Amino acid sequence: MIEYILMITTVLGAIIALMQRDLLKAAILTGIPGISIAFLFQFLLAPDVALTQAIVGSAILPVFIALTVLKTRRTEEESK
Amino acid sequence: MSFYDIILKRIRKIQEKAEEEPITNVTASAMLTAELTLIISVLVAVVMVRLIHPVLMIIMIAAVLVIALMAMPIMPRLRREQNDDLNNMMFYVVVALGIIVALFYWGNLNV
Amino acid sequence: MVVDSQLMSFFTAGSLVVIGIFAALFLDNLIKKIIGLAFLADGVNLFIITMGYKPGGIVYIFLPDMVVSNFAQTASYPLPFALVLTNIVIGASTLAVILGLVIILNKRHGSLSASKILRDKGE
Amino acid sequence: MDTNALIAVMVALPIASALFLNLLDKKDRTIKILAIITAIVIPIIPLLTPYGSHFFGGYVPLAQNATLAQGLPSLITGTQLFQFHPGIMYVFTSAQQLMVFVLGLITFFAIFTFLNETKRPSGVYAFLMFMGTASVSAILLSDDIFNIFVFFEIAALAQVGIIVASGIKNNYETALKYILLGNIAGPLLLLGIVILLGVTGNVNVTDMIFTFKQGYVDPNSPVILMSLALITFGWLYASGLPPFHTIKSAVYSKALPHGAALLQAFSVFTLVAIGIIILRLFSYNPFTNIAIIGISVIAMILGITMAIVQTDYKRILGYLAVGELGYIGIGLGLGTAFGITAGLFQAVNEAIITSFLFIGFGTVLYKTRTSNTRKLGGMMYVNPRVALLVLLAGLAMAGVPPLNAFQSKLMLIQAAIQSGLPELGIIMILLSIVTFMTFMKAFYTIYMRPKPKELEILDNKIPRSTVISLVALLIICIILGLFPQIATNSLQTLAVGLV
Repeated sequence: MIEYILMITTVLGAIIALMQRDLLKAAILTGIPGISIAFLFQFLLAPDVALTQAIVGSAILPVFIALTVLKTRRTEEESK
Repeated sequence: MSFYDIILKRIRKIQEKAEEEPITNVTASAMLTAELTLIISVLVAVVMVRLIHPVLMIIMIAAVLVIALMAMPIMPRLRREQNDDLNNMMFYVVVALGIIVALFYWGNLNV
Repeated sequence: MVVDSQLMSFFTAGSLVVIGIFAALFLDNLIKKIIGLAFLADGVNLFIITMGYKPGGIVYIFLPDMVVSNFAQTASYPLPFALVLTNIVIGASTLAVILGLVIILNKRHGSLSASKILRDKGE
Repeated sequence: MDTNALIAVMVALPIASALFLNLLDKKDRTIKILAIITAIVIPIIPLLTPYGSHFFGGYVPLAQNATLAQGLPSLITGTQLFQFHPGIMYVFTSAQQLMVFVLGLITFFAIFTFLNETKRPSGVYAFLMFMGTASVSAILLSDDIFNIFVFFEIAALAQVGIIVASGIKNNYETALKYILLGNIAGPLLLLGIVILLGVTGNVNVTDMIFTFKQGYVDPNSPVILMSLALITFGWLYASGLPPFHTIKSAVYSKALPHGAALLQAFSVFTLVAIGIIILRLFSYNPFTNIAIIGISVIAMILGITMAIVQTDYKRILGYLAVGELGYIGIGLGLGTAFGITAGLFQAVNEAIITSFLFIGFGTVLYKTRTSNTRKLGGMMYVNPRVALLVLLAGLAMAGVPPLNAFQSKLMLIQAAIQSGLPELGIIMILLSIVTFMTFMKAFYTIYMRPKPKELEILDNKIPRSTVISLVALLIICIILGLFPQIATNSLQTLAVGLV
C-alpha cells in the first residue's frame, strides 16, 4: 500500500513545487518528489540507487536550486 | 492578368514587407532567391509521392502550387518563425517530437 | 491488489515526464523550467528502475547462503539500475552547469524570465 | 581473443590530456607544448591501430574465452548466452579508422590555430576541445548504446563549454538555450535506449540485432516503434537536423572560428555514428529509411534557404553546415551500399570543408572583430592569398571538380538515381547551386565590394599557422578529390555490412 502513497506524493509534490510563486519554496519542495522517488526505488528492489537518489534528489538538487535563487531573485516576475 | 504579372506583383509585395531592415539589392534578391528555392525544392520533393500513388501526386502538386501562390511571400514568415527565441524553439521541438512519434506509428501501419 | 504496482509506477514515471515537458514548455520562469527538467530526468530514472523490477522478487545482491538457481530466478534485473546511477550523476552535473549559466545571465539582465532574456536578439 | 588496447587509447588519451590541461591553467608554455603534442598524437593513433575490437575490463563473450568456456553446462553453451557481450565493446574497422583520423586532424588544426591566434591560450578551452573529441571518438567506436548516451551528454556539455568560452556577444544565452533543449532531448533519447534494453535485455547493439533476427522479440511491436522514434529524436538533437537547426546554427555562430570548425565536425560525426546505429537496428522497418530521407530533405531546404537570408556570415556558414548535413542523411537513408558509402564519404568531406570555411572566414573576424556582412567589405586587398583560399573552400563546398565534395555529391546523385529517386538528385543539384550562390554572396560582400568607410581593419597580422592550416586542408580536399578511392574503399566495408 505504501508504494501507492509514494507515487501520489511524487506526482502531487511535483505539481505543488511548480505551482509556487515563491521560488525558494519551489526549490525546497523539489525535495519532496526527490525523496519519494528514493523510497519508491527502495520498494522497487534497487536499494543502492535509492541511496544515491536520496542524497542527490532530496538534498543536492534542492540546495543547488535554492542557492541559485538566493543569488538571483526570490519571486517570480510577472510574465510580459 | 498573366502569370508573370502575378509573380511580379507578389515580388513587389515582398520588397515592401522587408522594409523593417535597410533594404538593399542584396537583401531583396536574397529573399527572392530563397523564396524560389523553397517553392521549387518543395515541388520537386512532392513529386516523390508518385511512389505511393500517381493521382495523389498530381493532387498534392496542384495543392502545393496553389498554396504557394496564395501565400507567396513565404520566406519572411518562415524566417520570423525560425528565430532564436527559446519558447519558440521549445515549442517546435515538442511539436516535432509528437510528429515523429505519430509518423512512426502511422508509417509502420501503412508503408 | 486491484492495480498492478509496476504498472502504476510506469504511470507515475509517465506523469513526471509529462509534467517536466509541460513545465519546460509553458512556464516562463527559468528556475521553474529547470525544476521541470529535473522532474523529466527523474521520471526517466523511475521508468528504468520500474523496468528492472520483478514483482515478488528479491534484491540483486548475492548473499553467501543463497542458492544460485533460485537467485537467478527471483532477483531483479540489475543492469538498468547501473544505468540509473550513471544518469543521476549526469543529470546533477548538467543541472549545476545550467544553474551557473542562469546566475550569470541574471547578473547581466536582472531577470529570470525566459521570454525576456532568451528572446530573439534579431541577429 | 582479439582485445586491442590501442582502441581504448584513442578515447583515453584525449581525456587524460584534457584533465592535465585543466590542472595547468596558468602555465602558458606547458599548455602549448602539451596541447600540441596531444593534437599531433590523436590523428596518428588510429593510423597505427590494427582493426579489431576492444572489450573493456577483458569481458569477452564466453564463446571467445577458452578458459571460462571449459566445462560449462550445455544449459549455457547451447543457448545465446554463450554469444552475448557482457561488457562495453569498442569496434574498430577501416571506416572508423578514417573517421576518427579525420576528426583528429580537424582537432589538430583547431588546436593549432587556437594556440597561435590567442595571446594567452587557456588550458580550460583546450580541455573542452579534447573532451569533445574524445567523446565523439567514443560515439564513433562504441558498440554499446548506453555508452553512446553517456558520451552524447559529455559532448553536449563540452560544446556548451566551447560556446561559453568564446566571449562573443550573447554567447551565454545561446549556451543556455542549447543545454535546455539538450535536457529535453537527452532524457528522451535515454528513454528510447532503455525501452530497447527492456525489450531485448541488452544494451549491446550487436546482441540487440541478434535478438531481433532470431525472433526472440517481435521487431514490429509498438514499444519498439516508440523507442525508434525517441532515438531518432535524440539523433536530431545531436546532429542539429530540424527542428534543432536554428539552435545548432546559433551555436556555430557563437563559437570562435576554430571552435566552430570543431563543433561542426562533432555534429557531422555524431550524425554518422548514431545514424549508423539506427540503420543497423531498425533497417528491417522500411519507414526508417523514408523518415531519414524526409528529415534530410527538410534539413537541406530549411538550412539553405535560411542561409540565404542571413546577414551574419558566421550564421550563414552555420545554416549552410546544417543544410549540408542533409546530403549525408540522404546517403544514409537511401539504404543501398553505394548510397551509404556516398553518404559517409560526404560526411568526411563535409567535416573537412566546413572547418576549412570556418577557419578561413575566421581570419576576417581576426582582422576586423565583426561578423556582420553589412559592415564589411574590401577584405580582398588586405590579404588576397587568404581570400583565394576561402574562395577555393567555397568552391569545394559547392562541389566543383577536382575538389572532394564533387566526388561525393556525384556519388550521392548516382545512388539516388539507382534507387529510383531521381527527384532527390535534382534537389541536391539545385541546392548545391544555391549553396554556391549563398557562399558567393557572402564572399562578395566581405571581400570584393568596396570597403565601407567606418570599417577599421586591425593591424594584427594573420598568424602563419592559420594559413598553414588552410593550405593543409586544401591539400586534403584536392587529394580526396583526385583519389576518392582512398576514402571510399575504407568506407565501403561498413556500408556493405549495413545493408
